[in-house]
Amino acid sequence: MSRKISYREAMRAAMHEALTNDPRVFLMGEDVGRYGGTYAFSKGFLDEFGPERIRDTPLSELGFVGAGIGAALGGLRPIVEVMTVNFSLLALDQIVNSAALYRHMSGGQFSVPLVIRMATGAGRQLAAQHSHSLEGWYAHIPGIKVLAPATIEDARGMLAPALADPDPVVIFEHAGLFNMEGELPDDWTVGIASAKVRRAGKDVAIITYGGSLPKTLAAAEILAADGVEAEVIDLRVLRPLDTATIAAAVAKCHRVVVVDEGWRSGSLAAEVMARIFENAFWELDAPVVRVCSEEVPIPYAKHLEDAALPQPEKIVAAVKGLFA
Amino acid sequence: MSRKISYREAMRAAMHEALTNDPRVFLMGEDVGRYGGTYAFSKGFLDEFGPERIRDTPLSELGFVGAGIGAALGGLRPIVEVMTVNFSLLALDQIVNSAALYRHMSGGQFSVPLVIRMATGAGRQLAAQHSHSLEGWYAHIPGIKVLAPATIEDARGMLAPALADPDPVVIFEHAGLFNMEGELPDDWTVGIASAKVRRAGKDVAIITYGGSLPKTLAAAEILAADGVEAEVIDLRVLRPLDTATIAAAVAKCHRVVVVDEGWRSGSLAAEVMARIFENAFWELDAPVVRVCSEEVPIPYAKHLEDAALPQPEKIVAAVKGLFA
Amino acid sequence: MTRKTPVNQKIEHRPPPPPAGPVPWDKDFALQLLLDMLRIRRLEEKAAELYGEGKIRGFLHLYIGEEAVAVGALHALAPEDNVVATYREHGHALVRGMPMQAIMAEMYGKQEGCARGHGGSMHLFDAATRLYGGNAIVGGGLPLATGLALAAKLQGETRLTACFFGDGAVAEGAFHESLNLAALWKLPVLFCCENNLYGMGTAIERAEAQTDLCVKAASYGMPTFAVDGMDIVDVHATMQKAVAKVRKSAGPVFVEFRTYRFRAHSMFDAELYRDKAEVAAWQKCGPLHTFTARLKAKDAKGGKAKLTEKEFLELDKRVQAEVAEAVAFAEAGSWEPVEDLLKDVHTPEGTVTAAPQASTKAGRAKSPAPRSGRRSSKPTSARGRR
Amino acid sequence: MTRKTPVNQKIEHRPPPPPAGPVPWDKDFALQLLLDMLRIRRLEEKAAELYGEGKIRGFLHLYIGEEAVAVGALHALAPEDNVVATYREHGHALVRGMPMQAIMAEMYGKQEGCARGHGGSMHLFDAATRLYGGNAIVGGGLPLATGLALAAKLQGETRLTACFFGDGAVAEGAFHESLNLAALWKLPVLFCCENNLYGMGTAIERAEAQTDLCVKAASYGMPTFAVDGMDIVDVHATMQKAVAKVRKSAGPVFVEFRTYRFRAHSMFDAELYRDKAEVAAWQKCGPLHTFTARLKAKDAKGGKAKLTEKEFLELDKRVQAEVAEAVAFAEAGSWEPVEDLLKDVHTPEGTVTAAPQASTKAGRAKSPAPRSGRRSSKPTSARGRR
Ligand SMILES: Cc1ncc(C[n+]2csc(CCOP(=O)(O)OP(=O)(O)O)c2C)c(N)n1
Ligand SMILES: Cc1ncc(C[n+]2csc(CCOP(=O)(O)OP(=O)(O)O)c2C)c(N)n1
Ligand SMILES: [Mg+2]
Ligand SMILES: [Mg+2]
Repeated sequence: MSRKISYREAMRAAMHEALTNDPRVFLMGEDVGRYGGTYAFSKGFLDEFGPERIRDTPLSELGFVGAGIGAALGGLRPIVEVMTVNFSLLALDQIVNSAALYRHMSGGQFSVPLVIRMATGAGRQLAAQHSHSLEGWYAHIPGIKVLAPATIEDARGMLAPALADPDPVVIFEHAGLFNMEGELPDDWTVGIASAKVRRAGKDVAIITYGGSLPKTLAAAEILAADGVEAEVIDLRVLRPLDTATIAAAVAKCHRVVVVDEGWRSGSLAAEVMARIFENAFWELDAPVVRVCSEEVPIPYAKHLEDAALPQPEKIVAAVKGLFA
Repeated sequence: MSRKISYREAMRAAMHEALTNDPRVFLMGEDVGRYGGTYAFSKGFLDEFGPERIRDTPLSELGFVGAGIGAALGGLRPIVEVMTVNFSLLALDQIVNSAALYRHMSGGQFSVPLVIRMATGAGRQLAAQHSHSLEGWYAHIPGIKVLAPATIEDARGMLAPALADPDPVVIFEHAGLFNMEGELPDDWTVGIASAKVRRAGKDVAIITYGGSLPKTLAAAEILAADGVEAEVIDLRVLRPLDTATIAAAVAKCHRVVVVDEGWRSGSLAAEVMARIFENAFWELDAPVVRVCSEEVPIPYAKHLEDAALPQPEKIVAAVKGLFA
Repeated sequence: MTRKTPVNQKIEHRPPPPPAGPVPWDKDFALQLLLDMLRIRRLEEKAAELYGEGKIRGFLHLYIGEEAVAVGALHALAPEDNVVATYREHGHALVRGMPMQAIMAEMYGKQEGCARGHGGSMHLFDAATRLYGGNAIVGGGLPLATGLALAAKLQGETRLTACFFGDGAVAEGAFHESLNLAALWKLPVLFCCENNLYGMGTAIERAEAQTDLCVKAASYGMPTFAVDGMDIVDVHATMQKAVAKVRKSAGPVFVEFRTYRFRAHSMFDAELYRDKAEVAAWQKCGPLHTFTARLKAKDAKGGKAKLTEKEFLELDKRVQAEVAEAVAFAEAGSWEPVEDLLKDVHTPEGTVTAAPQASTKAGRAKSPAPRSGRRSSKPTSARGRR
Repeated sequence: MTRKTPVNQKIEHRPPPPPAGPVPWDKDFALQLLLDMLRIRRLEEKAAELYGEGKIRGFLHLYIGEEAVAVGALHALAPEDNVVATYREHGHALVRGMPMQAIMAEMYGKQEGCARGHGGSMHLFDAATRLYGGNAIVGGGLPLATGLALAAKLQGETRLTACFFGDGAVAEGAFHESLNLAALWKLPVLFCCENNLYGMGTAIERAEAQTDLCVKAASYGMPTFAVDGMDIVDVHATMQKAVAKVRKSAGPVFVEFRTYRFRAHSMFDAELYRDKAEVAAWQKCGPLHTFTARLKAKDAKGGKAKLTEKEFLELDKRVQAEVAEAVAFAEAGSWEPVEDLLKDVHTPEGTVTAAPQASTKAGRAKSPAPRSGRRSSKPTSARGRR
């Protein structure tokens, strides 16, 4: 059995469940309450859980993210919503210099059981300051975990284990996915430890995550029509990376494309490539290639934005290049 | 002819020259004036150039970096000193969302001729909050250039072309280098376009930058004693990366080690490895390996800090591993 | 606006009495300001319509209801002054002198737009009128403005920098750091807070422990003014005083414009956080109809009104024509070639990057009239004049 | 401290008259506070010496001159309260109840240190006494403290959170955002500003447009107190009032402690920014010798003094012994095995991460006496008590 819901409904259900089951959980961020959530994820929550637990904040990203860290230290299980990754730059000091370091720096005395959620990504013509994909930055920082739910199941299921984790977890929700609909099986279970094969194939492994997953699956369909069977790997957990699943896909397919909406230089895709050097080099029949965003502030005009981002056609072309 | 000076003196001379030659140049940052500069880079400048041009700022990283951007837009050539990369996290919003994007986002109307300097790196037992190496983060951002002077010549010479650049340039000065002494030839010239071979070799290419350069050169000496001749590449310019020099070294040596003080996952080293996939894969006789920092907040205790960071012995071991 | 409101109590923002009374300006000037308010209103009404049609995309933040602020305030500036604005800046760009065509084309994403279609509605830039954006990071413009003022001061220029931002920005660290720097260093910045009582859906009482924003600004040791932002006469007079104070003291001044946004925050906002009745109450203060009514009234001595209904309709017709031409211009515009995608990431070598020189007063009309008569709708670049 | 000082004028910070007059406390309590000041002083003098020997490395920030603040203030807290401090926190850790051995071992980098040698001087943490660091990012502790107070409030706990920070932190955005949040949400935070007139080499007049920090804090709508931080009697009394106010109102309070740092900012500071004479003038207010003198004076009614020279020397001897034992403990300590390098990056599964429970008043001395008598210097873990 399964039922059709949207990514938005899945996230909403996950938060609703967490708020219902654990009195230590509360949601805090800009416009999570009276506005109903920037993306309507928390519509109705204020009435149900009250203003103490559905806490609208002033525009103070550094302050309220830091307050989330303090609240976690103080015994609560905050879900801090930073409206988008773009504004999280204002809070990076607290995330990196406090949340991530706290346990180690205190010699193991204090843990920070905090979940930070943020929308990420481009594709909606929001222009340069509202279109960053900085998951790769976060995935560089020891002491935090980084998740990227890209399916209905993960949107529904990743929050609970993130909240159960004793350390800070950052969840990136690609805004391009919110209206996506899909089947949620009744017996879903979701962990936050490993990558997943989203489509089995044998000719090429395409490794991706987040908002690029649907594009990659679309590319795989186009390729299939041409007789190329692509295995599609959804990284899901961006830190720590699941090297074993990556290596297994390389060993199976021998050709690899990495797809990542981050800007090419210094992208998370580069890290995946480094892992392949380290774990599966001898399995390769061709150099690994990547499809990333062009190195340009994401432009507003649709044709330019489209040109700046990974697209199914570019993925197809990259795969075909491997067989040329 | 040449003369022996320290890295600190070289930086100081470079700033002195810039302040002397161009009235639009001024230096702004925490304790650059009356304190004489956190690392004594600007000792005496206040008396010589006055408080308008040697401008002590309050502890307001976001504010004064943003003010530097505004001042650059307004016709000046600011050198903004952020005491260390660790505190630059507070200013990232202005650097990424304003400085880097401004020219493109304005359709080419406004340029930001700004230089931001900051100390970086670990190795002085300053513990987790004062030991970051985030050059790789900055190197991910389109619209800025990123420099890492690792020699006396570069410390002396990189500032002038950075100031002449019409766009934002970020200069990372590794604090472990400040007391390093070396010869400055009388006829030095320094560009900011390419990587440089710091030691010629043929058996292995070791690619590095910044504070890891002396460690890498030390490793090369140890290796030489064992009959392995390492070519040492100093990236110098971290954005845009000089792919051609990297590829040439791979083509020459066929074996590669990348050394980077950044944390391993998502390090700049990963980007170098990705470039090798893209530009020199078929030249490789072995997978590229990297020596990075361990994925831990840098600890205070010396033996732990040493263990967390790249060291000559680890570099030697990595090279030997390639021949095993 | 008391600070004691419990966090879950409903907040109602009662408007002041609608602006009334004679307008102490000569007819020309009064009509110029009316015209500018009308231009903003009609441009944005059209933009909302075009958004519905999918011609304009991304975020679109309307200024409708707040027109008296940008118009009254910007008319108190000199052409050589700098302006820094937010993502809600169509009005500022327009009043400052950017052709409506360049704005519309930018919202269409056409290369004839002021930023070649790179920025859209939130990122209107104009070197010619010293408009330094169009910033979509709340509070992001304040440090920039501080730096622009620093540059002016260090270069011995007399220009000031007017920085517009919302009430929501006051809670950001950037506000604090910038006001302190500007006051400490005595920089000629005019901090213009457009207090429309909400930051997105968050009422100011739920964002600020101290809702009297002048009290906050005064704590940095700078002079402050508060003014009814629905009353363009007061706005302009207060802004003139504030400008004079900055020019005289060469230090910063803070002005709070108390205003109200009639439309949703953006095109995605369901407005769950306020009642229709509250909006309706504020609409009674609407800057356009109250100002129009004041202009139409006979003056105190029973003399001639400054505006007749006929004149108003003519004015409106002119504006509607300007809007239509802007749309035509944008429609006829072209897409930047995809091959140029990376062109503006860095400044080409040889580009002169000095700050734009202030145009002389003689060279530019202080308050630009609509361009409709002067500019053909043929899509030659709207940036050609630079 | 006028705000009008031109930027290049020399600033001289004249001290207030040295603290004087009778001490209105019973002998036991007075000697307990004297003892704690002495413990900080002797610990830090030794630390400076050890720094010279290379036993302690990295950054070392001494609190010498400011002891009256931590001692007077922390003795007004309850054990269940939270404390957040800066990198200049040896005193706070000590007074709060962390064994001197754990501090010294931490500065040595030994695994018997409070943070297993991971943190050093700037990162003293102690779950048992609810000391949440030791934060080396200026202003970084304020949001944390705000969050700790939020957790207390939401869980119906009565504890308050005392957050210490310097004058330099006031210019940071984190200060602004935190004070606003705490005031807006009525959180039980006690903001304790240790104003020693300098942030590194930058005099407060060169950092703050408004040098009266209480005026700044008041602009968030919270009660404020300012007190002579060299006078431990005043510090304690004021802090008691402030604590009572937080407990009663359950909202934040701001206290400015006006104090002075006798030593360099850190061990790297050449102190070019202030005159020796200024330091000497302030040393006349030194909290240790002035308080000692007041205790030695006969009381108003000509009665017995609270302290004799002999008693003082005994006290000092006890403290010196405690310091010596701490050094011995640290010297005898061990290095964390390199194999454990990654151990504490994440919390091992199964670890209980709930907030530490407040120890009961009965269970802990309110003001811990030196541990010398109670604790052997054998380097069993100083963290063993947890
Ligand atoms: C730093 C940052 N945080 C959040 C946002 C999302 N956001 C855009 S506008 C806005 C409300 C701002 O309110 P205000 O400053 O009062 O301006 P107004 O929209 O009312 O004109 C928010 C929360 C943003 N753009 N930047
Ligand atoms: C965000 C940040 N910026 C800069 C520094 C470097 N720094 C360390 S202490 C200090 C001075 C802080 O002064 P203050 O807050 O007055 O505390 P004090 O040292 O006087 O106790 C500076 C600039 C830092 N640690 N963090
Ligand atoms: Mg607003
Ligand atoms: Mg200080």
